[in-house]
Amino acid sequence: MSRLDEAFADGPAFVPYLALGDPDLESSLEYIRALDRGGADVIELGLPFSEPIAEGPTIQSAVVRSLSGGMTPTKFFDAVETLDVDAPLVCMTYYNLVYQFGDEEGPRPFVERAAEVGIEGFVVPDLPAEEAGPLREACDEFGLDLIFIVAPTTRGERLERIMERTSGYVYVQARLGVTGARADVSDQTGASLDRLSRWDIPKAVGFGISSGEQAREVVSAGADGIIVGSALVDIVAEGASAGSQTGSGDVAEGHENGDPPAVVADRLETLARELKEGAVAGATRAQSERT
Amino acid sequence: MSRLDEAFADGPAFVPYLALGDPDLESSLEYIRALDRGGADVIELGLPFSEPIAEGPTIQSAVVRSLSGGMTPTKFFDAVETLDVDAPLVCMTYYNLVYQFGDEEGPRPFVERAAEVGIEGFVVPDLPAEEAGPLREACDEFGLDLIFIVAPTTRGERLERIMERTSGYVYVQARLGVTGARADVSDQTGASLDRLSRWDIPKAVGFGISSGEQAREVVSAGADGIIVGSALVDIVAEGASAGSQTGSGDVAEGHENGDPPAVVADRLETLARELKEGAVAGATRAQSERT
Amino acid sequence: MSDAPSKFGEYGGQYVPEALMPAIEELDDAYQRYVVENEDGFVDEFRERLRDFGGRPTPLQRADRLSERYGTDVLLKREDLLHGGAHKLNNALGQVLLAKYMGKERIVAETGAGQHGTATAMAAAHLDMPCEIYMGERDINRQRPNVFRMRLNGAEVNPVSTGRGTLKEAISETMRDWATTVETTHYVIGSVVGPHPFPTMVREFQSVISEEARRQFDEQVGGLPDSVVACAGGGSNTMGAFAEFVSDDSVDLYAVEAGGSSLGVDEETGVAPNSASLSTGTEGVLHGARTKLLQDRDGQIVESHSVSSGLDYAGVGPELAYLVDEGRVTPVTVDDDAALEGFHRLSQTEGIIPALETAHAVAWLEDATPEQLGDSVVVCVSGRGDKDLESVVEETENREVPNAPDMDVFSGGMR
Amino acid sequence: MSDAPSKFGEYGGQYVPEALMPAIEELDDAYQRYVVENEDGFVDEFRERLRDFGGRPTPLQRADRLSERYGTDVLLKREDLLHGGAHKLNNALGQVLLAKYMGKERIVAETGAGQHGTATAMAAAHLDMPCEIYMGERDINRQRPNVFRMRLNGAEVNPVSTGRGTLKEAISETMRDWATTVETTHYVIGSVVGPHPFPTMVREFQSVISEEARRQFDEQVGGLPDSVVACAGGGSNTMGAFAEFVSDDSVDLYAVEAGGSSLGVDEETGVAPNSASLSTGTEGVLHGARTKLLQDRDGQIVESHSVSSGLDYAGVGPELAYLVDEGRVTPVTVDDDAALEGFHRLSQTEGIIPALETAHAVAWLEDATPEQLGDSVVVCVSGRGDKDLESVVEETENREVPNAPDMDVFSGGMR
Ligand SMILES: Cc1ncc(COP(=O)(O)O)c(C=O)c1O
Ligand SMILES: Cc1ncc(COP(=O)(O)O)c(C=O)c1O
Repeated sequence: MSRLDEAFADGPAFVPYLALGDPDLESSLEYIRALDRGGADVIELGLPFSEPIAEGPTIQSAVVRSLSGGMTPTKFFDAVETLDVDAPLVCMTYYNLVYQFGDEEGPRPFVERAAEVGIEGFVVPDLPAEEAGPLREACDEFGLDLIFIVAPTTRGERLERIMERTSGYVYVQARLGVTGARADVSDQTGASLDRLSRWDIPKAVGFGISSGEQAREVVSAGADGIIVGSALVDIVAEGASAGSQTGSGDVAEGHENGDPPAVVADRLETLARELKEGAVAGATRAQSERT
Repeated sequence: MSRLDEAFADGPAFVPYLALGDPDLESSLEYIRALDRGGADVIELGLPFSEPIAEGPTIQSAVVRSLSGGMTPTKFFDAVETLDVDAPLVCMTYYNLVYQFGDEEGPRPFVERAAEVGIEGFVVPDLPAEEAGPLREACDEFGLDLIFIVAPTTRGERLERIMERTSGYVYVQARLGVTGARADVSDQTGASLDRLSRWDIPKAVGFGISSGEQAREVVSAGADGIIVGSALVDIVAEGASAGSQTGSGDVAEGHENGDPPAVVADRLETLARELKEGAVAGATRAQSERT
Repeated sequence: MSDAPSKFGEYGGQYVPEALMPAIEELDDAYQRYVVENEDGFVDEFRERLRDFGGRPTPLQRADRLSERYGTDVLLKREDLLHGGAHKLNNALGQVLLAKYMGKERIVAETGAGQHGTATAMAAAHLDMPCEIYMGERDINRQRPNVFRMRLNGAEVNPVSTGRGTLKEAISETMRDWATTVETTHYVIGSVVGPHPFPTMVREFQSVISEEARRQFDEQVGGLPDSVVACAGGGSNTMGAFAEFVSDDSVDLYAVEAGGSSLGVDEETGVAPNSASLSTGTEGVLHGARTKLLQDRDGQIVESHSVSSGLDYAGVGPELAYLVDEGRVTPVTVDDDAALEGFHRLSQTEGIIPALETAHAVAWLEDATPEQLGDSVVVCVSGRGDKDLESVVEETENREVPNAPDMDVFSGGMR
Repeated sequence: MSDAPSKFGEYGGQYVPEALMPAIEELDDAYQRYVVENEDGFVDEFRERLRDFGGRPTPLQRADRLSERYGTDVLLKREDLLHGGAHKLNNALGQVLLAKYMGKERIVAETGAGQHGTATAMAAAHLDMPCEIYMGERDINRQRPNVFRMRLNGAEVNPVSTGRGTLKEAISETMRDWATTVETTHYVIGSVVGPHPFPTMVREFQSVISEEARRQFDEQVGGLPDSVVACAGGGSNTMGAFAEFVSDDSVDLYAVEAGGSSLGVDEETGVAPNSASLSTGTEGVLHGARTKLLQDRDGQIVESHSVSSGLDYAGVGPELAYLVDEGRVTPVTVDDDAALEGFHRLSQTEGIIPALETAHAVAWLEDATPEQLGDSVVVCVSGRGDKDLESVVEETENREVPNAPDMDVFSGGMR
């Protein structure tokens, strides 16, 4: 059992996402610690890629902020190395960055370095199961998990193949489309979870969860965990641009122009708690319904 | 013998052209009287047409001035009716105006009215000999002349046909192209006149004559008369715009903004005399050379 | 190709200054030898270049949704796909090639909206002939992209500042140039107008349109269409689309003129707010030919008007005037508003953005009765609308065009 | 049409979010059935519409003066005459029609300069499919006429404001839309890029170019050409022009990339002042496929640059990358200045104003050795230059282009 499976062992897991380096490295490290304090069971750290084709506007903007702040894979790993949090860390990025890293051809150097800095696994949204062989191998070599995404449209053989290859947990995409906070939780979630019930790997549901109430619903529909990205990134974005709204009109770069990072961190921690509590409440209900 | 042939009887004829109504009716009548005083043997009066395809920029502008002053065929005839000059008058215009005049189809009403007001003949530059039947007939009926143009390129059968049909005189185009004052007299003139020598109708040479010296050359090359348009129209145009150059910048309309018509008339008379004298001088030389 | 009488009934003829007569006689002779009799293989070379350089044959396309709308087979003859974007090249290429066969060294042409000028400049570049285009100053300012295209093809563009600085003046100016340089120069006239042999020659060069359409219709549908519709400015796409059907009595021919903002002539100002010379004009002589034209009582040519600059001409080809008098061709009109609607209709329903000239032909389908169209109608799509985008944005904004798309993407106009 | 392996050597594949996988599997299946096996007569209808709506076949024209200049037979494959003015319609029409056969109800597409967007909008209007086009805000402002054309054809144009607001961002945004609406929507990708089956499918739709050219060459000249030259952005006109010659070893294939202002990548700023991914790029994954691309050491995609917006893309089709590695296709580059010269050269000597993309292919003839070209070369004229007039005026003014015409007619710019 990896540290990721373990994170799902004591009840529903809360899995927050933030892009590292958004809006600047120092602040984002503070935010990650806030999420950790707020009850994160696993933290997904985005390593920004210039063409984030699977992301909605919110995370896309986070990626742009981080990149224009100078984030690179090397800086990402260096920063993670210094990071001292309880929750296990997952790196979420795109395959080209994984593939290009280091001098050797293929994903091995990237995984090696990730392992070195204490990363436990990867989510690579543009890497389909069919092309994942080399990365899977490297992960196995260094004892890391490779988490795959299952969409509402994934059925039959494809589903089998993915479920065979995923480890740590499976990322259950709650709806079609891209990442982004929504007001409602899709009906598709229940159906997706039903389809997955015969595999006993943890099922973490993401895409569109933004409140404790939604977290509760998703977990009571059978999820083992909730993944929350855009709702948290929104807080970072608002904090980063708060200064510029009354200020010069330029988009804020770093916290000089925004709310103090400590204030933003508090907001993140508050929402994290709400989400975690929602998830736990959902589990209680799911438990009671089952009995 | 028509009044036009007669005009060539006593030595070389001076045939000036002005557009009636340029820059306004009253002034242009005064200018015509000045040309008459200056020794004109025949006067060609332009009746302006909106598409003067055979004219160069100088006469074109005269036509535009006259038209924007409100000149029409009816006004043209009315004005000619009041005009009291010694020289016989030829109306120069385009066929569409001849054709459309009056209620009856065809050129007859136009010719009838022209005859009434004392016009002796026509030059219609866009009416080729082939299409001139109806106009020729009407002219014959009312005893008017129809003058055709011969170009440097007119040869053979075409030349025969034209020379058969022309009456009064033949308009010998000195060079290819359109009307306009030039510094030199074309070599083509001599050749053209040679080609025409076996017809004994008067040969009036036009296109580009602007000075007494040129008039002398042309006549000494064998012409029976000289036709001068653009050089005279230039004086009218300068007179009309003289005021506007120091004034508001608008193009002058009528003499209010230009030199007084009397001054312009004097200039015209002066140039007319020079041209007439040049022509006469040329004839003397031609005479002496022949003997 | 057929022999050339110089008149069509009373229309046509050669009303030009004597200096030009030898040139048009020479041209008439060359036309007879090269074009009619295929001397030196002129016709073969012309056809080959039309194919390889011009892109002929152009398709005859069934317009599915228009067919449904009008309950008749609507077939589009796609001259918009010809090189340069309009039927104009058929004629320009023919004349420039003829000039070459005649040993001429230089090409002049007039242009209004710039379509004939660009076609001539392209043909001249293709055949390596120096080329000068006369264009009114006002038109130069309204049609910069076309001016630029001519310059790119190596042609000189001579601004004409006399008068209003539009097409009429440009024609007069080109005639003047020609009158001066006639021995070395050929004047490529842009429509079935001007002195004989131009109307006949231009019609012959353009008749490839109906020659193809007739064959294509027979292959694709069978038999003959019941009607043919084409817009008419000078009338070259019109005569081109009609020529091979004229002797088929069962085929009705409709020439769609620009109705502008209203029919009729304002005698006071000398302006006609339309270009409907076939429908409302009277007989007269203009630019070398007797034809129907827009004139005042005295015979002065009035200013025509149309939202489509290629139809904005006070005269029309003499042969077309004749066919109208004979009852063979029916003239109809479409006003500016309806033409814009036609423009948007074809763009939206068929994915073809037509020239504003063409839009008149398309728009008339809306007015035509089922009897007029019959079971199948061929519409000549004389050109594409790329050249008209700017005008359409402007004109669509200035009026209520019910089927125009919302133009909110363009906060600040076209650029 | 041929069967579809999902890879070309190591290149290609399907690097897309899981949500899209079912859609591309469905597409792959539809491609196999309709396009490869002609189920329901898809291929017949496609061919017929290409002919009647698109204007195929396009000519293969001998360029007399270029042939003289280079001492070899230069033959131009005239895709500029295709409806819409570029080869793009071959693909757009194929894909929109396929979407219709698949029962999709809606079309989305990305566009950079607007060429693919206009082609897609035209095809969608023609086939009565609702259509939305994603386009970077910056591109919208630079390419207003094309935006307007799309709107005229009834398409929505959705501005993309993320990032630099150009093609890369528009592709990402369209993928996002597709990921959300995949059940009812087909994404019409604009070149031989993206996940399998797009590169294969787009190449198949475009291979009509070389299919015709091969036959026309044989008919007009005899045998096979010695070389084929095409510009390469994504590489769709390139693969279209090469496809039917790939197995003819005697035919040399040259892909001309945009050399921009200089080759190489500025790692510091993440900018490549060129778009030469075949010539200078390295292997990586972009927009769903493994291919050659312009990236920094970390694998971040850099900004490409070219005077021609249609070549301005950091990636290239995977099949082309493979053929380059195999030595079958030779990549070469032409810089901005030389491309502008090529633009003016073709305009002046042949009367064809090419797209700036095409101008790269034409310009390379100047650099090629006689051995490279051989006795006959087919050049793909991928599109016409009407869309580029504004840029050319600007760019010609900004540099010394020795063969540019004097632009003094334009006192105050293009308008
Ligand atoms: C596309 C198009 N159609 C029609 C015309 C009208 O000319 P014609 O009546 O000679 O065909 C023009 C003239 O510029 C044109 O550009
Ligand atoms: C005319 C033309 N040629 C070439 C290209 C480049 O695309 P591709 O390399 O896919 O042919 C474009 C793209 O817009 C284009 O418009």
